[in-house]
Amino acid sequence: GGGGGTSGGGALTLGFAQVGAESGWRTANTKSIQESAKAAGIELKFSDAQQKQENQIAAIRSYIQQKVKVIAFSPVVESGWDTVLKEAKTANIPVILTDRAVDSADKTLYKTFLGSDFVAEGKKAGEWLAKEFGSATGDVSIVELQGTTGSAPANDRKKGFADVIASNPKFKVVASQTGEFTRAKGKEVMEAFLKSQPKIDVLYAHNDDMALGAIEAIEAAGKVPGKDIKIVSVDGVRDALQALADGKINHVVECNPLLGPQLMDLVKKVAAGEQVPPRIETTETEFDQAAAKAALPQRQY
Amino acid sequence: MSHIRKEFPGVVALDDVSFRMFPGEVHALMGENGAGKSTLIKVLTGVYGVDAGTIELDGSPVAFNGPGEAQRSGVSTVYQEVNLCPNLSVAENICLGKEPRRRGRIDWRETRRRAAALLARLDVEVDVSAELSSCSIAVQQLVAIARALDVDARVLVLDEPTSSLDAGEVEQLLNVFRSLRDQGMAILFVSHFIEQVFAVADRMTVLRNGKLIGEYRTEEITPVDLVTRMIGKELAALEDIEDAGHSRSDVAGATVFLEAGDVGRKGGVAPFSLDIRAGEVVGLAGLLGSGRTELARLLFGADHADSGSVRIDGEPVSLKTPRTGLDHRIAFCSENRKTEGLVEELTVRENIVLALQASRGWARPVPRRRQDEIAERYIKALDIRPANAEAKVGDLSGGNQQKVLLARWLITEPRLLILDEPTRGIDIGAKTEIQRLVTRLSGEGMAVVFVSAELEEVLRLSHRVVVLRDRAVVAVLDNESLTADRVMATMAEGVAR
Amino acid sequence: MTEHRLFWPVVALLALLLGDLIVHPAFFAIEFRDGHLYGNLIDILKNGAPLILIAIGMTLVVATRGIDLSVGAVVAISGALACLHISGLGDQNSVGGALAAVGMALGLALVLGLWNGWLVAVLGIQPIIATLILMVAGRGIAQLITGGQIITVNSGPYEWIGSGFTFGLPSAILIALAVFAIAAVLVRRSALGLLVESVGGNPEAGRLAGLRSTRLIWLTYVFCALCAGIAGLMISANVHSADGNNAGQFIELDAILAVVIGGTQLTGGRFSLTGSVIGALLIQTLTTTVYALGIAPQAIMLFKAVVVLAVCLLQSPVFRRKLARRRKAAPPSPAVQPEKVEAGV
Amino acid sequence: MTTLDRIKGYRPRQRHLPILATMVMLIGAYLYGASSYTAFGSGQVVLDLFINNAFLLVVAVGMTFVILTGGIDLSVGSVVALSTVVSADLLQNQGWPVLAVIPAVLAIGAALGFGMGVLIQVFEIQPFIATLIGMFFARGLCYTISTQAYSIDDPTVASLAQTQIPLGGELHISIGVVVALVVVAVAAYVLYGTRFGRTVYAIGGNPKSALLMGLNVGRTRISVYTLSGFCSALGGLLLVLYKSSGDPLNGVGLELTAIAAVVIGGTLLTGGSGYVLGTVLGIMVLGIIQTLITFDGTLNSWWTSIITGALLFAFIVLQRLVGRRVT
Ligand SMILES: Nc1ncnc2c1ncn2[C@@H]1O[C@H](COP(=O)(O)OP(=O)(O)OP(=O)(O)O)[C@@H](O)[C@H]1O
Ligand SMILES: Nc1ncnc2c1ncn2[C@@H]1O[C@H](COP(=O)(O)OP(=O)(O)OP(=O)(O)O)[C@@H](O)[C@H]1O
Ligand SMILES: [Mg+2]
Ligand SMILES: [Mg+2]
Repeated sequence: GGGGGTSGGGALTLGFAQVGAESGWRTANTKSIQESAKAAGIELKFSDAQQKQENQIAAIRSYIQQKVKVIAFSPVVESGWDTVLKEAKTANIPVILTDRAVDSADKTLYKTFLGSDFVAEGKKAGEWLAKEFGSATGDVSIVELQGTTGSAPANDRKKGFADVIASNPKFKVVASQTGEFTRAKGKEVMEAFLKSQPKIDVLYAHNDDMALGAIEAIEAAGKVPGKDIKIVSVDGVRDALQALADGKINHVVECNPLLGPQLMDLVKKVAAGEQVPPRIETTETEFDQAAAKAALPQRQY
Repeated sequence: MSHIRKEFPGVVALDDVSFRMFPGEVHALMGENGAGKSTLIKVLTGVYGVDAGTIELDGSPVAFNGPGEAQRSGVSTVYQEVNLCPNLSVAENICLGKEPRRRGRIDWRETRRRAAALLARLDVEVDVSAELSSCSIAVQQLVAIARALDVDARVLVLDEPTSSLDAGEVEQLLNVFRSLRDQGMAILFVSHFIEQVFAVADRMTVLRNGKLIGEYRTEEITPVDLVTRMIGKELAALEDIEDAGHSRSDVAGATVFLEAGDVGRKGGVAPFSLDIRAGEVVGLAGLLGSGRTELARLLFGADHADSGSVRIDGEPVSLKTPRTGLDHRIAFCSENRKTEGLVEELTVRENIVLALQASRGWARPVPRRRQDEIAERYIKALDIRPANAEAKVGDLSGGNQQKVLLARWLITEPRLLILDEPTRGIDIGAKTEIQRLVTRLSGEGMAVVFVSAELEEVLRLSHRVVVLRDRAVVAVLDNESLTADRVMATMAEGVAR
Repeated sequence: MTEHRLFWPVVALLALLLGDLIVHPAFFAIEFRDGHLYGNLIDILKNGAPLILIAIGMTLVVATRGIDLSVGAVVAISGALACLHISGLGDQNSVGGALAAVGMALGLALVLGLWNGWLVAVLGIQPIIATLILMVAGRGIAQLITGGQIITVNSGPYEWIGSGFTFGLPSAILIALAVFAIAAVLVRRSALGLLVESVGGNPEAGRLAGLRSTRLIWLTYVFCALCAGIAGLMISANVHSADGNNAGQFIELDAILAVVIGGTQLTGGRFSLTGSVIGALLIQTLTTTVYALGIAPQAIMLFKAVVVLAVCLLQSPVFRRKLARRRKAAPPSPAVQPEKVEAGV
Repeated sequence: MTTLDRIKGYRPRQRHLPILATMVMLIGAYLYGASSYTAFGSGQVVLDLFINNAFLLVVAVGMTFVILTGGIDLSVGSVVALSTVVSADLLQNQGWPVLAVIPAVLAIGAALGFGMGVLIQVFEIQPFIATLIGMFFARGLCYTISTQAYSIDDPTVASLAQTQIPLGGELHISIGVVVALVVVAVAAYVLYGTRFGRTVYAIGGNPKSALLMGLNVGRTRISVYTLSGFCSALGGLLLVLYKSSGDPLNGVGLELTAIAAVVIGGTLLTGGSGYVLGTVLGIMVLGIIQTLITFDGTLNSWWTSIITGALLFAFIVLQRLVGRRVT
């Protein structure tokens, strides 16, 4: 053994197992973590699991082998972490969850969770809708572009939204289909919706990319996005804020990827053995047109 | 079997054919290429279902579900073409499906022993743990026969088992037949060699164009009668080619086309030197595995020689790939039509023009009309049946496939034509035609290298005979009153006499 | 006529469309809107164009007994490079800039095809892993080009490739048809088709017949990559952006499926470009049908399984024979079919 | 004769070359890792390769049988997912005991495999499509059972999952590894020493000939797909042990990983040639590439993909060169 690029010295090493690089949002998330680790003088061991839980587990095991000081990861899914987390606990390595929680019954397996609440995001979208169409008479026909079938953000954002609009029977989801979180699929599905649905008032997209794809479909159908069909989506990437500023999207619920600085703070505290709160939610806002215009110049991703 | 009918799309392969076999008899099934012999065998063993008719075994009707079931009922079959698994060892191919087992597990040592014993019965000595694909086609054919001998069969069926075998092996095989017959086995075999049939068969059935012509006891019929019945007309004299006795002096004045100097390949043939003149027919003679095929392949560039040099028209050339051979207008017709020759999925026409097309390059396609013309011409010349240029080659009978392969190389109008067992599985009518063709082409100045398991055929056609033994050239004999006996002796002893 | 090998795929395609018509009468509605045709059928053509292109390229690769898993990655790379170039232009709407972007992207696709072909034809690596290398690395390359972000462009000339209309028809399908026509002419009017089929049908026989199989196989991979490159341009132009991670995900599976439905065997040999185009249209129709009929996302897979199964059974002569027999001899169950020699060779 | 001479004189059989070459490459990669990264040299890294890939190994063993016959099975990833989802559903929602769930899941996997085998053998549908249908079908079933992943908190599962079998020192393996190794051993035995196994090779060599040789091609082919379905289900159960959860998104793309492992292990995709041991090595190759990258820990996402591809390339090309050199 011996040689470069490893722990051992005085530096604080953090093993971070990322989900993958499936979207611009995720890339921004990764970048934020890498940059703030450098800024905080923390040595970062980074791995990309390419959306596979097995790979993440393998990476965490290898961090245990390498005896890093702290392990952090964004779980691909919520369940199925007990075994490996127990191994980490046995090896006395504290674990921090980011972005997504795990559903372990044993809460001592990780120190804290830092991230957003997808259900709450869905709720925010629903609440905006309820407000926007509060005075509308007659039915409001909604089409929904879901994320990848079976994925946590898709499930939760659907659920949060549905919970809110269920309270008012005039809101009707007339069509709901997966757009797999991509622009191309979002456009393709929206094209089909526009032909099969006689009346669409609102589009709810589980992420910005699908909404951006759908806008093109709406324009190609000769309608005006943001007017003929109101659009609400989640994430807040720059292209979406631009569209919001241009009036093509009506509302964006933010899901903040820039967890880096907060995470590094936590890592230092946890490594020093300090107490940290069990759940920390990232600061997230919502954007309307004015907010989008204001935020655009600084938007990195 | 009675009143069997079998149709393929567009072809009636068997039409109201009845056929019977008796225990303790060797029965020969005779007919031209495409007469329906192989189909009859496949129907008998349940590879194909029948469209009409019945099959009885020991008086009770049977309908085998496939070769496996036939085997279990005591009908053991060697189909035409080698139907073995090239990726498995010789021993496994012989014992596959009936391997000796000990405590539920295959006993490999016993498997090898048994395979070696069966091969020994045919007088074959090969390394039974070698992969089958490393064996020549003749050895593969023997392996297939050995496999069929393995079961306690009551009926043994062999479709052209002797097509690539030399005289010695054939004799050995016929002996085996005789002894099995004397043990009460019923043997059915197909062969295009009239002498073999008369040497061993007790009874023969003749098919023509899918119809039954008749069943005869060997005593009742003469070879000429038999052939007449097979082809449906009097056989034109075979003799006129034999008369055309060749001699080296006929081509003495011709220019040398190809000169091989110390060409050899490790594990193939030992370095040899040979010059071939335009218009000359060079026969290769040797026993099974003596290296004839290897030598022929080196001359074409199918394998890359690792020593020596080749000159064509006096210019040194490097024959690295078949392509370079083709570029120098050399043609090589492989002995193994199934794996090295034909593209079964393609049509007769496409297979025929393939080499010509390859030599012209992709950008200059042979015009469709010309393709049709060529196909028509050779279908007629070689009597390919069915006479349909758009038939899938895989659906043709074995002999007709061989003719297609031959046609492919003839149309390239090569300067040197290498024929490795070109008459394998071809009926006598077509064989005569091919021999005539070779004589004519060489008369027109084409050099020919001719390999055949049939020594007579080699002697009949060649100006010179190259004798190989143990993968080395041992003698080059001028065909001046050369006799089969003399060549045989050279093959066996390794020195020219 | 039922003997023709494209008969059953076409029947399947028509049956699917008929099903759409019955369940959803407006499915066939086509209008003239903003100077171009508009309707579900037009969407099928437009959105199916990239798949058609890739299926055409894949057909030739499959005919040589190969397979190309890297087409999805090539799609991503070509789109990424083109968008990167355009996004750096001062005037994104310049035709020259768009042409340069297209040229660069296709040039890179060509190089990638050369790479695949080199691994397969020269080094003799089994096609599935040879192309797996680029499949894995290619996604990374695409993301390297885009920096992991989605690059959005606003270039009229570039968008024409993916979402533009010419003579009222989507330009994407016109491009795909042009490529199809060129490929078909090239393959059937020259001897290429015959040579490819020979190399795929029996490689050793092809070699001994003097075919330059190395070059030929190499060529098919280059052509396939080029097709994938053009498809990548279409996909990215359609949404005015390049997504290094998601563009062309799993498209290799769809393309192979299209090829196989079109009657080309994965074991190589005989191929049919028209069959592949029909196969691709069938798959795209299926996708559009799913959206138009409002099938729940969690049921899509089951729906696809059932439809593809039905298509394949329809194409299977054994199944048709059994069905016919059952219908003829109603009550007694059909006897066991003797095993056929042709089975699965 | 000195030992060196004897080693020099050793000429491995042609068909063992890919395996030997792969083994050489693996050892090389391990030595490189051990000299570059601390803790890489500890034996546990190797054992972790097995622990992390036990389920994949079982799946790949089934795939090996299929590929040896010249077929392909694209459904494995979905069948794995289905097995985890069904297990989770039966354990959590239906309250079945573990001992009843295991046979039920295995039976479902085998039945799916059998169905695909029938499509391929009886209806002569190409394996690629037949198993693609199976892939869609099994994944579709997953979603109809649940679109969400859920945890299994059955105490038996938990204790099985967390059992570590000590091997002395700091080293340990999991129950899954034991199961996988048993499967490998049984598969190797079946392929080498039984008629069924030899028929598998024969079909891969030439299916037409195999039929004419009187082998039971039909039954063997159907059995092979059934076996692959069974192995996938077993792999799914091991995944349940590994993660204590069921997830409809499990095993997306797993079929490609399994096929790649089999082919890297020297098995010909056209069938008829290859060994289970090769498959084990193939999995090790993929595993060690991933481990090297994780230990390095400085690559961002796209460089991870690129370097994975590059390492795969290096392995495959060197494997060929080493293989040629030895002859
Ligand atoms: N699978 C098939 N499909 C279509 N036609 C076939 C098929 N098999 C055989 N035939 C046709 O049936 C006829 C009889 O063929 P068969 O193989 O029985 O001839 P044969 O007597 O064995 O000839 P040979 O001496 O050349 O081997 C031929 O015309 C052949 O083309
Ligand atoms: N010792 C050996 N090493 C390698 N290959 C061998 C050996 N013995 C035999 N063979 C194989 O057996 C075959 C015999 O050679 P070849 O085919 O040239 O002989 P032949 O004279 O044409 O005989 P045949 O009548 O069998 O065709 C070759 O294909 C060769 O690969
Ligand atoms: Mg025959
Ligand atoms: Mg020979």
